Amino acid sequence: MTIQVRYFASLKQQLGRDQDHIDLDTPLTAADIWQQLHPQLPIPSNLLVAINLEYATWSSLVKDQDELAFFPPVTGG
Amino acid sequence: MTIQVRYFASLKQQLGRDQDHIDLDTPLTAADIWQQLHPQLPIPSNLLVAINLEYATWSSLVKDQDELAFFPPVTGG
Amino acid sequence: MIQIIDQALDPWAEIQHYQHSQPQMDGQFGATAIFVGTMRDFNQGDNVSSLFLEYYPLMTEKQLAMIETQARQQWSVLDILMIHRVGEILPNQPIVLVAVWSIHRHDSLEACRFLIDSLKTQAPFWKQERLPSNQYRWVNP
Amino acid sequence: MIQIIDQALDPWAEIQHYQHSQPQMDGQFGATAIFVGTMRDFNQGDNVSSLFLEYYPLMTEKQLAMIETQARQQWSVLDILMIHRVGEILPNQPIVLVAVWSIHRHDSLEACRFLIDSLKTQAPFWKQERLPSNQYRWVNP
Repeated sequence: MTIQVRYFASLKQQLGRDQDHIDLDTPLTAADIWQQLHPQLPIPSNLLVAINLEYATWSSLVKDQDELAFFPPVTGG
Repeated sequence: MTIQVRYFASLKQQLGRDQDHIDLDTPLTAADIWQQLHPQLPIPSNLLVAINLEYATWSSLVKDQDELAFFPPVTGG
Repeated sequence: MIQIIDQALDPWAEIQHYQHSQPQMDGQFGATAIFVGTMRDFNQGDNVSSLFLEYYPLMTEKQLAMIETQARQQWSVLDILMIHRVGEILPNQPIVLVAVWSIHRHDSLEACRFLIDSLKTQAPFWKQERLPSNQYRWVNP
Repeated sequence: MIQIIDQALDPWAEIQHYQHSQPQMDGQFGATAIFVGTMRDFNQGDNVSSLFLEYYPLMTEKQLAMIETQARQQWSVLDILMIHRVGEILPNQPIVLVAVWSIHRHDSLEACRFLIDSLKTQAPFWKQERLPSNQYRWVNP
């Protein structure tokens, strides 16, 4: 299964790209996927997780075709 | 001493005039002045008192040259 | 600024006009909180044809100035604009505008709420409604 | 109605335009509560030359729609208009407009405050400031 992983704002700038794709055999948590994609990079504090355009947690399971996103705290308004 | 007494809104309509003048020998309270002007009319419940454009109470003393006003609860905005 | 007017009130034009007249605020304010009260065509179970707004000249201005002072003492406010209409008012016409400018949103939101709440309970205005039957009645608070 | 726009936002024209487009509201609403957020030329101790506002297309709209639904569940609201700007923004330009129409003032005032507070904490927007030195920095919440 293929997961699209999106990055925004300062995280996008830090990673130098706005998305990754990852192939998985079984559903994994958001935290697992972060570790697979960025084995050298501890999860930045305060980083937020969204699955399919809704807020999720680091232990939320990501399924096939899901859109996963990581981004820093929001500062709109 | 002469006191101007003003009436507003439904009270003005009820009394049929927007002001009275009253000559007093000594300072009186707002309640005393109401009773002198309207001996037959008990003070309407909720009626408000102002002296010189500021809210006052029925026991506030009214002095020479003061402007006294009686009016119902306000309904602006 | 406090104004009592006896003509139609266009709150959006007034805000824009006032902001343009205060260029020293440009770039300073991050928040504007606004309340507009508008005449409804229905009140207390009846259709209403028009409203007559009476006030107590000088006392109304004095009370509004006191309310403005109280707001400025409680919150960090850059500017305040309050305009209240008096006289004959038709349904869908604005009656009152309260606008507050501040650096951060908390101050303008809180002050705006305080100002309209205080205006409603302290400023000597009285509404008389005209019903479609041409009967008149004073509005109860 | 919820809009995300990448051009200049004129909140007063937008409110007027929106009210005119909703004639069924005429005479129905007695209260309009509005919040406008505007770019300041000074933040966290530094002058700021401009702002770039990034967002997460589709998620931002979805979050704003959820916030609007929550407001409608909690207060008796006739209509809600939220417009947020994205892209390059200059000092003194409006960034966000929240407007709420209701019969009585309590509902619009409370809902307006809820909407802007929720937008600020939940809607995925990010501000990057450009300083006069041409340095860029992300705004901290």
